[in-house]
Amino acid sequence: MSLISKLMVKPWLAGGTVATEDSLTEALPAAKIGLWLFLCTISGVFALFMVAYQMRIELTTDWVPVPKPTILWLNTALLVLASVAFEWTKAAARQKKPAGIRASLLAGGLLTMAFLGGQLLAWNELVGSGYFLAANPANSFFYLITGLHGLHLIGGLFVWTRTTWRVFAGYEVTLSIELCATYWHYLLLVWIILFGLLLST
Amino acid sequence: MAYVAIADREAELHEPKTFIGKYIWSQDHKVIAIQYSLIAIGVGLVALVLSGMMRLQLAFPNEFAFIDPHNYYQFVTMHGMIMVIYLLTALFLGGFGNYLIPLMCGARDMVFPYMNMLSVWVYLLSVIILMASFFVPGGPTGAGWTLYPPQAIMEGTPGSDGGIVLMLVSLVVFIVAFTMGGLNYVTTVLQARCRGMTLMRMPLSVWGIFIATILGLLAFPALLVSGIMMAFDKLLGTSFFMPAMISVGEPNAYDGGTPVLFQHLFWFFGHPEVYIVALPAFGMVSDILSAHARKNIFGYRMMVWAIVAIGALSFVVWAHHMYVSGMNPYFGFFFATTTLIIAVPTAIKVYNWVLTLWQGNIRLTVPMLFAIGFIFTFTHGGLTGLFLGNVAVDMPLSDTYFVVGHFHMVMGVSPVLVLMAAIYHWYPKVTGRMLDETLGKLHFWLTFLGTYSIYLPMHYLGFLGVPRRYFATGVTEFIPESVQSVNVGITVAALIVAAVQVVFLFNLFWSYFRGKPAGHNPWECTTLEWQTPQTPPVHGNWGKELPVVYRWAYDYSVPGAVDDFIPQNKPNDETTGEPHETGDAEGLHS
Amino acid sequence: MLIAVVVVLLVIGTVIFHFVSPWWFTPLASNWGAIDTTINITFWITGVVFVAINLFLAYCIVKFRYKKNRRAHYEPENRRLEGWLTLITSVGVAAMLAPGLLVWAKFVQIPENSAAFEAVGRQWQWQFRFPGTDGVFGQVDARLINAENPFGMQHDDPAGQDDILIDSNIVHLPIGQPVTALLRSQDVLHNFTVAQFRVKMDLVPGLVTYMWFEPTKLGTYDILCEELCGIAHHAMRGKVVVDEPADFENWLAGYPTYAETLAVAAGDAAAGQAQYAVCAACHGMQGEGNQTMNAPKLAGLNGWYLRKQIENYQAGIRGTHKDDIYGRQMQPMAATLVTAAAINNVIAYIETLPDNPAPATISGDVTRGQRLYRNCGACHGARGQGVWSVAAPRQAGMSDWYLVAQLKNFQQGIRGTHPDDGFGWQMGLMAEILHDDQAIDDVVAYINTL
Amino acid sequence: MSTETGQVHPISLYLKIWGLLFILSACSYAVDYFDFQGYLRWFLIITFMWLKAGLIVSIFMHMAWERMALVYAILLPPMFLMVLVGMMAIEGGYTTLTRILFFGPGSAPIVH
Ligand code: HEA
Ligand code: HEA
Ligand code: HEC
Ligand code: CUA
Ligand SMILES: [Cu+2]
Repeated sequence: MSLISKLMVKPWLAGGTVATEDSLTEALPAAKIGLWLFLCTISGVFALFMVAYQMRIELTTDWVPVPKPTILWLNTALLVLASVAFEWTKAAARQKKPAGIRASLLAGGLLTMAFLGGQLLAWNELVGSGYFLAANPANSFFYLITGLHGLHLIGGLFVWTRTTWRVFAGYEVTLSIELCATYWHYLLLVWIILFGLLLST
Repeated sequence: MAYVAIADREAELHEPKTFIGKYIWSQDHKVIAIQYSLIAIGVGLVALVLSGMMRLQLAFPNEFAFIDPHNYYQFVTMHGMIMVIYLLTALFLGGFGNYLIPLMCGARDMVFPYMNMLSVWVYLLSVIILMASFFVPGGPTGAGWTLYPPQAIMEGTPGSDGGIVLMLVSLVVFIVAFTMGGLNYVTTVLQARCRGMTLMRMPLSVWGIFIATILGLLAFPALLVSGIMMAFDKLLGTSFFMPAMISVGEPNAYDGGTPVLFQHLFWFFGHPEVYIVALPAFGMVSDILSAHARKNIFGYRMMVWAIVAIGALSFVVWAHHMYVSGMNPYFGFFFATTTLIIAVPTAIKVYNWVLTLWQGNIRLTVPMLFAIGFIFTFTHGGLTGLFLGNVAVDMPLSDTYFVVGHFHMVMGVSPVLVLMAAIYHWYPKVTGRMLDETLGKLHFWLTFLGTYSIYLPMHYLGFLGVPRRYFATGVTEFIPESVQSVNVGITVAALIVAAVQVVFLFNLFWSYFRGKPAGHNPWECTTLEWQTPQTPPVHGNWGKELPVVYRWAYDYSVPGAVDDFIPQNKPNDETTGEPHETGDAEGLHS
Repeated sequence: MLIAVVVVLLVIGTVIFHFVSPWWFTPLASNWGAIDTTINITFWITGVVFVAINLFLAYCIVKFRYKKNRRAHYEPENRRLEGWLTLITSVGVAAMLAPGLLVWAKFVQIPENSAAFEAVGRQWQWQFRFPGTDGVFGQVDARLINAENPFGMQHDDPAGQDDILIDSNIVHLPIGQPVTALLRSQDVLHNFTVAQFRVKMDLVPGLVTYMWFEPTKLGTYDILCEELCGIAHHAMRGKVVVDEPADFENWLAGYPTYAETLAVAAGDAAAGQAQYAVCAACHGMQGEGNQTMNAPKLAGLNGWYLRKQIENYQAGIRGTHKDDIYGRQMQPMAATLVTAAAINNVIAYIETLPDNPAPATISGDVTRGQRLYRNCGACHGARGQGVWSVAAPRQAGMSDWYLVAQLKNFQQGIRGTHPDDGFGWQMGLMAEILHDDQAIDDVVAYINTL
Repeated sequence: MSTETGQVHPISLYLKIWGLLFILSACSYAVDYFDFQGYLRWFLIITFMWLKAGLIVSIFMHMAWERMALVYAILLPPMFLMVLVGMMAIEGGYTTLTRILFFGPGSAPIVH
């Protein structure tokens, strides 16, 4: 039943029966719905930054594009690998292979930290060559957007820490792992879009 | 039915043992609702006092030594911001959303109780940060609740140092709190409804809160983004919104940005925000009208569609706040059109409220009085909105007291009347006691008549051209002396209305101990929250078994039924095919 | 029951109030009658809806009030009725929207024959610029703005040389000529509103906005700023005088072009010394002021402020009020400086005088004064140093008894109320926040500590 | 109407999608390479961006296997955002125009 036809139901007609309808989100556990909603919300945040970016670039006299440190490519690769690692963890969890879970989960987290470290290096490199935050709107946006993306990953790492701890303590964590994987894929996607945007301007 | 299983996860219900677990770090949605409400009402009273101070200055300019332009603008700003965000948004969604969603959907609790608990404490934190700004050097920000840069972060505006920063921080924290709560409300509605509670059987209150929360989740990011960028401009010297300009005669380092971008982002949030406070009110008032008129809500499906349509449309009307802001003037055509279109679904709601009363059997209880008051004030305020929405008409009226009159009529009193109606209506469920009726009527009459006499004249000041956000009008050649007497009248009314809120608070307090015991369903309502086995409902809401829903929320005065209402969880009699005889929902009150 | 009666009474009351209330649009003075017409259409449509809905509401409340034995009618929905209502509403909405959009279409299109002038706003003053004989405005740059170049003109733009600069809150416009107001802000958002013209628009830094109108009635109208722009938002006022074209030309001719402002020779302090001899009699050889003569300290006062005050005295804007005893003494003295060059010379000389803080003679509650000074500092500077862009003079280290006297003058309308005074009324509005003499003493005592 | 959980998708599907993504990215760069200007440029860049995002969301994040409602929820808000994006592009152009007109060519954008 599509949403539209659901909204067309005349609810007063079925009085006395336990009318059923399949849930809009039947197959998913609540936590997944919650995560999806959250992703919608932060997509709003990132998208609005991009709106601002695009408008600001349109009207500026002083836009000096930031050089994109090569390390960013390496970072991108790291984040892709992290994402793959989480996918791997998911598979391991589905096949109930604890060793696989542990290894890949750790790998995912460490790769993410490496990514964050790499981003810091990129910042460092830019600051070193005189591209300060407030010197130019291009710089401002670069730091702002990468910083925000990094913050979201750090938030993810908190959850990752908890999950890892629970894995090693032997709890059942399949759901958490799936959530992490989704979140990481999402942030990878955001990063690719952001990076593309930064590169193309 | 996947969701039933989720709704029934008793094992996961966190049973509190200690006092602290029960009332402070509680994960029970009802306790959290009450915590939200108390904080919101508390901070709302601050805003109320601030409005009193503003009115004193406007009526008796320069009589009170403690009001000067510096703190007048701070009062205006804090009054507006607190009322809109920290009172109404928090009370409708955090307070009533929390209380009603699980009970009306037949769930044991929100789906993420722990996050729900965090939400209220983070909200408290945001309120504390906001209040702290009263105590930093320079005081809170005085930039207007719209916080337009460059002004908000430049010298010459009160609180342009500490005040604005704390305001932005507080807003960010509020958004975090709201997001934690909001994810809960939406997911609970999607996932935790009890058996038989299809989407179209949900009471309109739930619909209103549900859609409003979705609006919030999508709109608050715009505030977050603009807030973060403004904080960067202020603290780190970036130029997102700041063009080249001077500041108190000296050049500064900004260059290239544009304040119009902030306004677009702000109103992309700001307009949905006004519907965030309006939609729950629309929903709750529908339920109250229907229950007390003993009649089904008229045109239920249209009401649902209208809520959804208003919610969706509210994202494409934002720039009607910017007709005279210097944006590309051709936008005016687009936004005037969308803005007036939004009047159509809203009009349908108004018609259906009145048509619900038509051929009803109206009990003029206190909640009903407030609900009727709402219809009156909302119609008035909505219609003045049509003046402002029509771009050419907005030009002479924008930034005058006409706008102040408009938004107080739709926002400063209509949803507030619904809140009060809702408190009178649901208080018996929350506490098990009725609120005192005589005091309630006193409260209603003074609030209703008082606010109307505050806001009606404001429109006429606006026609005259009296600007808003003016500390004093001084001498102008077109504003006659008589305006001063209007202002005095408004202020007197405002002070009376403010005073009568004390009666209300007294009533809330006194009835908690001395009120008439309410029984489990004093208004004889059909919706699930009135069918709980205990009143007030205990942790977990439903005793051993979750309710099962057999009908929509509005089976009032069904032809052939014995009682004039049939609770949602009441099955038809197996033999006759008719609803059971008694009004009591069996099986639940053993 | 009562509520039904009250609703009816409120409807009747509102309608009566609408028709008898004296608070209504000020008479129109521009070509925008169409806006008023649209408003009237909107009024009729919404008025009918308002009355109809609420009377029906009241009727329902009475007719269907609770009776024990009655059952409400069970009717979940009525598609036909709802359909009709939707249709009627849409028609009503369209009937308001269509004329509104037509008016707006007229507004966004500037007519061919319109003349342009520029209104420049900055915290809390107005300035105006006319394009001069070539009809083209010179380009401007916010980064060039300072006390010598208050408009931020680009020096090398030929189009700007003949621009006429009006550094005053008062502007004149010719009647019957469509004009486009180009609006520019030098700092924060402001708004240009003349209630009688009906149109308004914000001034946005980093952007030039516009609106157009045709003044149709002679007279003087208030310009109000209707976009919150800081602490003195309500004191940011100007005047527009609608003149016969000839009078307008006369008025405009009285103002210098940009090239002329550049050409004025810098003051010669040596020449000024001779002229200062007259002043020294009262203000002291070192410009240190003399309380017994009621002559304030001049040394250290901002040059642009000195010039403006001398010009005000000369033009009879200051020192002509019948209660302004000392100002009336100053007025003939100012008249001795016959030429602009003479004024410049004197100012140049005064600027060379040693600036020693005047002795403090006023005492008061400094903490209270500090709280009050939050308001003053926005214009006069946090250290009371004076800020050219707000035209607010220096206070720190100046004769404190004189500040007190002037504040009282402002409060009593002795100063700042002359109709041609483009700046004084602002201070008049501000002086009102000092509630009593004690408050004046307090704030001046605080100024003494700066 | 229930969907089985934990379904397994053929690797080949993923590979195909990767391929598509590469092609789309190439298109994005082509926009730069051919130096399209103005609204066309933004239109193309954003279209490719959304196509990419759509693919990733639907395949890698399993959206294509989710329920209708979620699809609505994920598609509607971007539409509003697109309105905002479009309006902001126009607004940016308008602002630049007045800047060039009144503040001189020095204010013209020097990039793109
Ligand atoms: C709850 C809050 C709320 C609600 C519901 C509304 C509802 C509406 N508002 Fe309001 N508005 C505000 C809160 C709200 N507003 C606030 C806070 C501000 C000021 C912010 C600030 O600047 O500080 C504001 C400002 C504001 C402006 C900007 C004015 C300016 O600054 O110049 C405009 C302009 O278009 C506007 C329009 C409307 C319209 C068209 C509606 C419509 O939705 C109204 C629809 C309702 C009806 C129309 C009534 C019912 C209909 C009928 C009974 C039938 C009608 C029949 C016919 C027309 C035939 N509002
Ligand atoms: C919900 C929103 C809300 C509410 C309830 C109010 C209530 C009041 N407002 Fe407010 N007001 C705003 C929102 C609101 N306002 C906003 C957004 C602005 C714009 C700010 C800006 O320009 O930046 C504004 C600005 C504003 C101005 C314009 C100032 C200026 O431009 O210079 C004035 C002037 O008279 C004013 C007066 C009042 C008065 C007298 C009351 C009341 O006192 C009216 C009477 C009281 C009630 C109707 C009872 C309400 C009770 C509570 C709020 C407390 C507790 C609740 C419970 C117990 C349930 N307000
Ligand atoms: C909105 C800006 C503004 C604010 C705020 C303001 N002033 Fe002024 N003040 C002015 C201007 C402009 C003048 C010059 C008036 C004139 O040109 O006649 C002035 C003049 C004065 C003078 C006369 C000085 C002289 O040498 O003639 C005194 C004294 C004064 N202000 C004190 C104060 C005090 C005290 C406060 C705070 C309560 C205050 N001002 C706030 C703008 C302001
Ligand atoms: Cu300038 Cu308000
Ligand atoms: Cu709006």
